[in-house]
Amino acid sequence: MEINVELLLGTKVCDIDGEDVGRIEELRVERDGQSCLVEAYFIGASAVIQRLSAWTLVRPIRGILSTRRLYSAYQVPWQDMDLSDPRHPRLRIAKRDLRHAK
Amino acid sequence: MKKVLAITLGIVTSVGGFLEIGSVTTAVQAGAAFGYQLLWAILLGTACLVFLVEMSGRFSAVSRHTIVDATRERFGFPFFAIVMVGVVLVFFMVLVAELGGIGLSLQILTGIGFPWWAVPVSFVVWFLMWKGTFGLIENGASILGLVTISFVVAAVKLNPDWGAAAHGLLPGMPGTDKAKYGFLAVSILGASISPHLMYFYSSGAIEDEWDKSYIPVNRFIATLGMTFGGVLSMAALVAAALTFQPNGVEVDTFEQSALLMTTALPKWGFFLFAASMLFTCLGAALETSLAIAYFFAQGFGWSWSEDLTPSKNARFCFVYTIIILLAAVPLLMGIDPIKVTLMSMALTAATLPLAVAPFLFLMNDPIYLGEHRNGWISNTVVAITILISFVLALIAIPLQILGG
Amino acid sequence: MDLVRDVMDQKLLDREDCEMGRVDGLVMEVGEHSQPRITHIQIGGTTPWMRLHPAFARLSARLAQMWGPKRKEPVRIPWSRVMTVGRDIKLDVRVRETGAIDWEIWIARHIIERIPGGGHVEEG
Amino acid sequence: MWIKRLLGLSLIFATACKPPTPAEQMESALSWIGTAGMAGKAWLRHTTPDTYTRQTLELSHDKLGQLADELLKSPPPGADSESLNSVLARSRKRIARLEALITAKNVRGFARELDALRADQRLVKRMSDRMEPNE
Repeated sequence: MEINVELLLGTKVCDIDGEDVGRIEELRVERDGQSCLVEAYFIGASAVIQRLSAWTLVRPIRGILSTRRLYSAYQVPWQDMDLSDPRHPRLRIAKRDLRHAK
Repeated sequence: MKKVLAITLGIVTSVGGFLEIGSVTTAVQAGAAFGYQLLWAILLGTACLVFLVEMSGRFSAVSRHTIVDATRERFGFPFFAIVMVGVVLVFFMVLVAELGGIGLSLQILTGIGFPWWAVPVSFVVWFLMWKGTFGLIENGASILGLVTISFVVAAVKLNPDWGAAAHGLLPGMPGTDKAKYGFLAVSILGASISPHLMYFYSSGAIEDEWDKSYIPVNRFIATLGMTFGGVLSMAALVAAALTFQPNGVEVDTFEQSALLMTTALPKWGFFLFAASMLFTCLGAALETSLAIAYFFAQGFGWSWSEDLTPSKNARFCFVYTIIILLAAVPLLMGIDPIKVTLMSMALTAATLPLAVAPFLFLMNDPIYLGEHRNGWISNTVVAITILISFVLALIAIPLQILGG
Repeated sequence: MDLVRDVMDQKLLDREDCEMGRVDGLVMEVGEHSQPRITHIQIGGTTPWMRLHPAFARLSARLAQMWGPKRKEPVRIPWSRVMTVGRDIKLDVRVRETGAIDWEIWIARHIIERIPGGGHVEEG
Repeated sequence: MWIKRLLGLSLIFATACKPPTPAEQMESALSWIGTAGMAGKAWLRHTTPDTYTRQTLELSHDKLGQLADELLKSPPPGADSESLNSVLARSRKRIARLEALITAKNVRGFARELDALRADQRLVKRMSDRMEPNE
């Protein structure tokens, strides 16, 4: 099945229990010779910071952004993402089992 | 040698982008109505501009990308589209105002009304873009623009009270007419911090093939060029304060502004003013049309360069051709260029956050700039400029709605 | 490599460093159990407008039918043609063969060349 | 809180668009008489083209006419509206005559008329200053 990546960005993701996880903001890919494989999806607000390459800007004011929520991103390996309905992506696991991105 | 000549980019940016119908009109109005009291607004606008222009140049020299390129690349197409709508609309109005300024200068020189000049003037501007190279536009406009030094000569000859002028560099509140004072302050800032200038300068650095070795040159050019524009604009304000205030004249029209230097330089004052406005508005018209064409071409990834023959970058040339053609229409219908000018400045102020906010991100981007990222001083200045521009936007938008 | 930061919206250059436009969209192939992979880069047409709103995409499609080179689908470049991803993205193609600059050529032929001094686009 | 203050501030600026008060109209009238005076003075020094000077005088003449009409409808409080109207009408006539004198190239007549206009300007200025405290 073909999916347009640009339209996938910003769509909300639910976990296996239907709980809201966040929005897809970035895709980590690996170039392997001629092909380009998707390794992981990044979900959450600070994935946007990563995408804007704005860490140097945000790091000094890290203290102010004390709320963990604003400051966190989940890294979802490709195996854990179910994109069979691209408009409503679902995780194959529960939110509590997700790994925080560094 | 090439680096020495690079100064012309600074001067053309300054003459065409800073000193144009908008800043002269507001400076003269401010001087006539409030004496030296609004000098601080020009100083503040110039200071912000020096930093923003320096950043635009540094960004291009280091990353080999323009600010527009990077805005699209970092923020994606949807955000870019929003900026595009706002910015292109405002630039278009500025272009109408500049073409009108050329028309008005020719009107006071010949007595033939400005609507008659709309078509010939637009044609000349288009032709210069069509046939000319970037270097020609750059050098031509900066040399012709030097005529504006007459503003400084006029101001000095009128023996200003330097102490009072220095006092005007600090913001204060006037006793009466607070509303008009505020409106003029907003317009002066809108006229000074004009985004088309940063886009133009950033593209110019690519056209002139700057690299990292230009960083010190760029700093020098941005500071000198924009200060040059700021000083000229302050001189216009001072001359207006000393010429119009004693006669009780409030300047509302171009015909009145034309009397700016007739007292200080009796013999040539009138013609120097007309020539100054003619050349600076011509420079600004070229700069604004180029800025619009650059904006589209860079945002959509078309080939662009003012130096290639038109068929080599057809879409780029097509954009400025259409824009210049459209800009002649309101003038043909006789819409007062001064009204367009005042409106475009308030709108510039209103759209400023859109144009300046990306700077904060781009100038701190390690991928584009590496070790040449902004330091805390530059970041503070950008943050303050964004803050000022938000306040300006909040003030300017209701003003527009209520038809001020 | 981060797809959105490093690839999406970057400028595309062909073998001879001619501008081809920007990465307006990326096509991903997702299987039931296989690892998803990026198959194509999409340029122009309705692609960028779709990112704003489907209504803009419909509008741009309708306008493109009335005027211009009348190309129906956005240009697709297979990912295997990507040579380098860096400051810009370099592709192992010739721009004229891809259709990415159909508009550029159309405007050059129909408008710019007809104005004196516009020059000529060389064939090929 | 600061948003409220900002909105208040912008409202103050927005009131810049309200119809001008009679005092402001007086200032505008003075401004246009002053403009005609400056344009005339510059012409006397042979430094401005005839057409420009005529056009500027005509503009001042028209603007002054509009202002005089409005001041007649709503006269400024504390001013002698009859003498105000007569001095404004006289200034307008003088400006019109200046225009004609340019066409006739009558420099001496022009200088005399210009002096008279300046005297009228001082008169209007005095009237305007006198009504200031009532504002």
